[in-house]
Amino acid sequence: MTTLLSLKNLTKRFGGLVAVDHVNFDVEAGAIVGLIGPNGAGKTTVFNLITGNYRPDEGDVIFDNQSIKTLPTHKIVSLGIARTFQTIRLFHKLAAIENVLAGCHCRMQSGSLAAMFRTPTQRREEHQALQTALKELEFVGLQSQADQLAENLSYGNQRLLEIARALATQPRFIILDEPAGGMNNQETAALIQTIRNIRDRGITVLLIEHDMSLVMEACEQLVVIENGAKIAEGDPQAIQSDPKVIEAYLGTDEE
Amino acid sequence: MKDKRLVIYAVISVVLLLSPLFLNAYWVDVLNNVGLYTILALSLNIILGHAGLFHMGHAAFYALGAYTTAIINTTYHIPILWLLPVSGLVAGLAALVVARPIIHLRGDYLLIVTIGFVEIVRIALVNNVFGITGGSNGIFGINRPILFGWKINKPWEFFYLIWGFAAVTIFLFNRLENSRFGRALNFLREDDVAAEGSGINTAHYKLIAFVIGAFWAGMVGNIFAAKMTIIAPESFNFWESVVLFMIVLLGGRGSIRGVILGAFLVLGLPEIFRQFATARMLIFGAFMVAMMIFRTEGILPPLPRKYPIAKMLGREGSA
Amino acid sequence: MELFIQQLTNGLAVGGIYALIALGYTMVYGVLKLINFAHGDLFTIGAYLGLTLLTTLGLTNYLGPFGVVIVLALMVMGLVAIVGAALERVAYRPLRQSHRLSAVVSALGASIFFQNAVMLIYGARYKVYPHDILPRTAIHIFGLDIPLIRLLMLLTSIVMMIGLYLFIQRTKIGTAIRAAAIDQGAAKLMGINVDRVIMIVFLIGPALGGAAGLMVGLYYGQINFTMGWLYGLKAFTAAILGGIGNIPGAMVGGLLLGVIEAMGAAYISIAWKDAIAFCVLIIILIVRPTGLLGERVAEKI
Amino acid sequence: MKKILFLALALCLMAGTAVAADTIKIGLMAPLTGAWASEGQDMQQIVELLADEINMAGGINGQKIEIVTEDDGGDPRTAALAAQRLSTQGLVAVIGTYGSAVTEASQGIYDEAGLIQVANGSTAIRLSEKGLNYFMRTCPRDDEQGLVAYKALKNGGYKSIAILHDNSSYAKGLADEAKTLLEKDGANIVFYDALTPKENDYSAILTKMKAANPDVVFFTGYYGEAGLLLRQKMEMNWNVPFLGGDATNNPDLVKIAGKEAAAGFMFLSPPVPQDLNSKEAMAFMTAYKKKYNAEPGSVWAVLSGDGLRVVAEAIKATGSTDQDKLVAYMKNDLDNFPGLTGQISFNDKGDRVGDLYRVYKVSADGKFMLQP
Repeated sequence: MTTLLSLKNLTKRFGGLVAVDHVNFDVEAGAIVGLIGPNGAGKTTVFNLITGNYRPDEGDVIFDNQSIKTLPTHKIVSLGIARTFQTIRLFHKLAAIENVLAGCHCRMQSGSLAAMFRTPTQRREEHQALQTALKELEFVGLQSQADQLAENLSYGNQRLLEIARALATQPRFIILDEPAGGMNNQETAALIQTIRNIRDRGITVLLIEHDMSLVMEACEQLVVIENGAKIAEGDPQAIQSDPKVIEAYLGTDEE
Repeated sequence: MKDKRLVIYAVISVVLLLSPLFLNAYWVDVLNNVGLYTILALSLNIILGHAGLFHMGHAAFYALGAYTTAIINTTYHIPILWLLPVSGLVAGLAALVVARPIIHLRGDYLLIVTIGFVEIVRIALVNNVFGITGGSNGIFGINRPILFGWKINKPWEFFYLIWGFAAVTIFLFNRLENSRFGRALNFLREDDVAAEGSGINTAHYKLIAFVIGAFWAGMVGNIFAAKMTIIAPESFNFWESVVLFMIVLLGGRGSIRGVILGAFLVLGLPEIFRQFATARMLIFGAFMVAMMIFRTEGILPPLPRKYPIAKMLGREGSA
Repeated sequence: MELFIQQLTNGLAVGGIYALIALGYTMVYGVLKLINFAHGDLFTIGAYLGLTLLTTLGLTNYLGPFGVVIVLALMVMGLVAIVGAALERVAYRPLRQSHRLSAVVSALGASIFFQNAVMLIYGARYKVYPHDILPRTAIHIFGLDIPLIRLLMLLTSIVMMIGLYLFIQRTKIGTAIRAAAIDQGAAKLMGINVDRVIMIVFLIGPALGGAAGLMVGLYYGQINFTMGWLYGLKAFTAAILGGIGNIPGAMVGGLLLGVIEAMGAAYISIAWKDAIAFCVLIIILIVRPTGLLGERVAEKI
Repeated sequence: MKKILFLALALCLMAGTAVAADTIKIGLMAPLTGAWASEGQDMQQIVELLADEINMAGGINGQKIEIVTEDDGGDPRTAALAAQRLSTQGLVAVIGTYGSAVTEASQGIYDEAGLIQVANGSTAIRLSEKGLNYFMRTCPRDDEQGLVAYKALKNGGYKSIAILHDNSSYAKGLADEAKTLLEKDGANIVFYDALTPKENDYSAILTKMKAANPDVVFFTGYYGEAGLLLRQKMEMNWNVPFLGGDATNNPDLVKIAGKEAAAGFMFLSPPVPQDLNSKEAMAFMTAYKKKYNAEPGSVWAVLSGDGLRVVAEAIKATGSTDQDKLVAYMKNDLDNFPGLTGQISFNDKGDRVGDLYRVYKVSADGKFMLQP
């Protein structure tokens, strides 16, 4: 197995607060890894550092043997890292299919001039993008709602739509930020299968989740952080019995 | 439903096309102004309507185009219509240079910077910058355009030039809207963090939106200069930018048909209200408020884009 | 040096008026995120109402100059506040749930309406305040002649601004305004009547604008129906310069804009002074994208 | 919505083409709205007053005249529309308008329509240098006034001169004319700059100007700004003489500045009716006061009245409404016609000829006194 993503001494400060404190961990290609920790531990900040939304103060992010810490977000996406957001950030006033087409964007070429003159290449590309988008919708089970406005979908389906949009960027690595947030048990169970299916397509998964049943069932490896620092790493069984993790959760989080 | 709409569009187009036959020169000229502002507002619509950038300085690009045409035409006597792309290019380049450092400003901060830009341009024109703008006198003696040997002179001749240009603009911009480019602008308007996170280079698209909008405004400036044969800084003041801003918002952000209707209303109503003499602008102001209250998202907001989803699902894999 | 100080006082006097109008922009913006383009016209209305009251009521027969000014100011502020509140009710409230640019068009329409209404009521000619209301003494400091009224004008602006600041910071209504500015939804849940807060904002902002209009009328004498557009634009610039939504920002922005204009005129070129002011504004915004005192909000992702 | 619009368009069209056959229609293009609305509304009042008088007296050769007024908004684009509108209504001539750039935008349209245009407040030199046959004006040109200004400043014996304009094409034109002549003569121009019109506080400009220490200030802009300059100058205790161009000729100047500050201000202007002892001028003043209970505003509005009067005179004398005959009459035969602003004759270019300018001085009680 090869290492796809590797965080080295990653550190981010907001004013006096150290949100992420010298975090190190590796993600193997083809794995499903969970990043867990109490609320406010800095999990989402780690994601934002990987995807270039924030710039690290120290340390480095290595993706596929290349440092990506200074790249803009859209470049990182085109290198093959896609993400979803903790607070759903869909394009609410646009149709589901268009949301997924946003993901196709970085795999397309044609610009404004090609659009105005509707070149054969442009038309072929549009057709292919639409096919990809429909396939991704089908993958998450939303094909029948392709022309609905994103804001009219149920909460769970909005989360799935975000996943479809991320998949449409044809990533090698996908970051899911609380994908089961707001889902019922049935939806969560289906989501676990979807996550496995994503991995089966050869896409490495890194996720944040509070729903422990999902984490334990889906993830093969867990990284635990508290107050910005990594406190444990290992397979789910080992983490469950780790005293430091138990203390962190019982001490600060009611869940 | 769709057919009915097409019929309405067709009827309106035909009526418009034939209107110079039954309208007098004055009303034809009103329609010429509506046409010019339709094109200008469509170009602003790319920036303001589709990309959602608060841009209240569009008259600056329009002015750059008009002055480019006027200066080159009066000094080197190059025919007007050859200068059409040149005017667009100058305005587009200006947009590239000006927009780059300010593109990251949010909402109202961008608004005031664009207002500042249009004012700086106007003041520079008034002060006869580089000695080529003629100061507040402006530039006069601009030639009339000649198209395939036909000298365009009378209002009805300009009517077909302007609305021909408008038709081309509508055609091209409609394609632009329904493309990867148009969608990208909408994505960054709705949520630029999510757009960037979906792999869209938002800064680049904002800039290109400015450049395309400015390019078109510059070309309209060219036609305006040829139509007026004299241009002066007062034709490009901040108020003109406000008028364009109102057209886009009143008609419906991001909606081509809305913007066209907006241009008809914002330019046409003050003419229709001429019978009220000095009260005409008062009534117009009240009308603006009323129309906005009754149609809060603009009179004709954009329709959702259509994708051949059903068709593709029907015979998937055959393409 | 003497010239510099003279120009500084010139700039501050103009800047004080910009600041007073800018407060109206910034307060409305703070709560509604709306650029009230009709605000400049409320300033005009204040100037014209002041003239009407002054010439019809004959206050000068009963009161000394400062008594006249104070009574007049209270009446004008009250009346313009009513106009402002009515404007909110008619033109802005129906648009509160829609896109915020929709309200901008409504504001522009209202601006056209007010400007032409003033023209139709008062005529298009310049109107002139009586000359003998205010004493025209000058005081001598540092070898300069500075008209007393100029200083008083600046002082009045600053007192009003500090008063407003204390009102916003120290009173219960002020707290409600601040709460509504941060999050209207949350403020509602906390039992704050947001409609009332907005109404109050639309009373205070226009009242200050009206007061500025009266000051301009009393001091400069000449008023015209288009003056609101120019002053409004300058004041809006000032509000942005200081960081819109921020009350001390409007004060700093206003005074600074006045000084930049005066200095630009004095040391570079009078004809280019507005362009110079806008250049300075753009440079400041490139360096500080949310204005001088505006908060830099890192967006939560 | 669009249907309603077209309906409205059509209705307006029908209203516009209903022609009353037996009247002589004369157009007036004036800024009824916008920044110059005060001038335009005054123009309308004066032209309507004079038209009523003509009609009361039985019209011209038995035919009544009818005034068709259009708003040009003081803006070139609106002016082009107003001109298009007027040129479709079977008019004989059009009076107006105010502002050279605005006039210029309408000139070509009238010329193509073969309509006579008699401008009243458009002094830019080039307007009559284009060889447009149907264009005339009752106002003098900038070069004429520039010459008068130069003479007045020279006769005053001023050595160092400050020139201030407002960047309008009129004021800048006058300032440039005067500056060129003065510099040729070796005068020292110590200050030359432009203020922004419609502001209220010019103290920064006055402070700067004072530091240049001129013997006299020549301000070529409009009365509104001139009044404020005088007022603020007095507040600064600066006693420099001020000379104004003809755009400062408006009684409101004294109102704005106050009598004390305005006293001693000198300006150049064609004579206003008050100062002409002609019976036409006096009758006009009486009639205006009677109808509108005020004195007419600027001389420009009065010049639009003269425009109507010369056109009426030409129709009467030629007995025709043929534009070519009328123009030929006005350019060649009309000689020293008694106008409201002095005697009127036109040259071949359509410019008013004659030594029109006078120097006025504001007296201590705020009256405009014609200087000998």
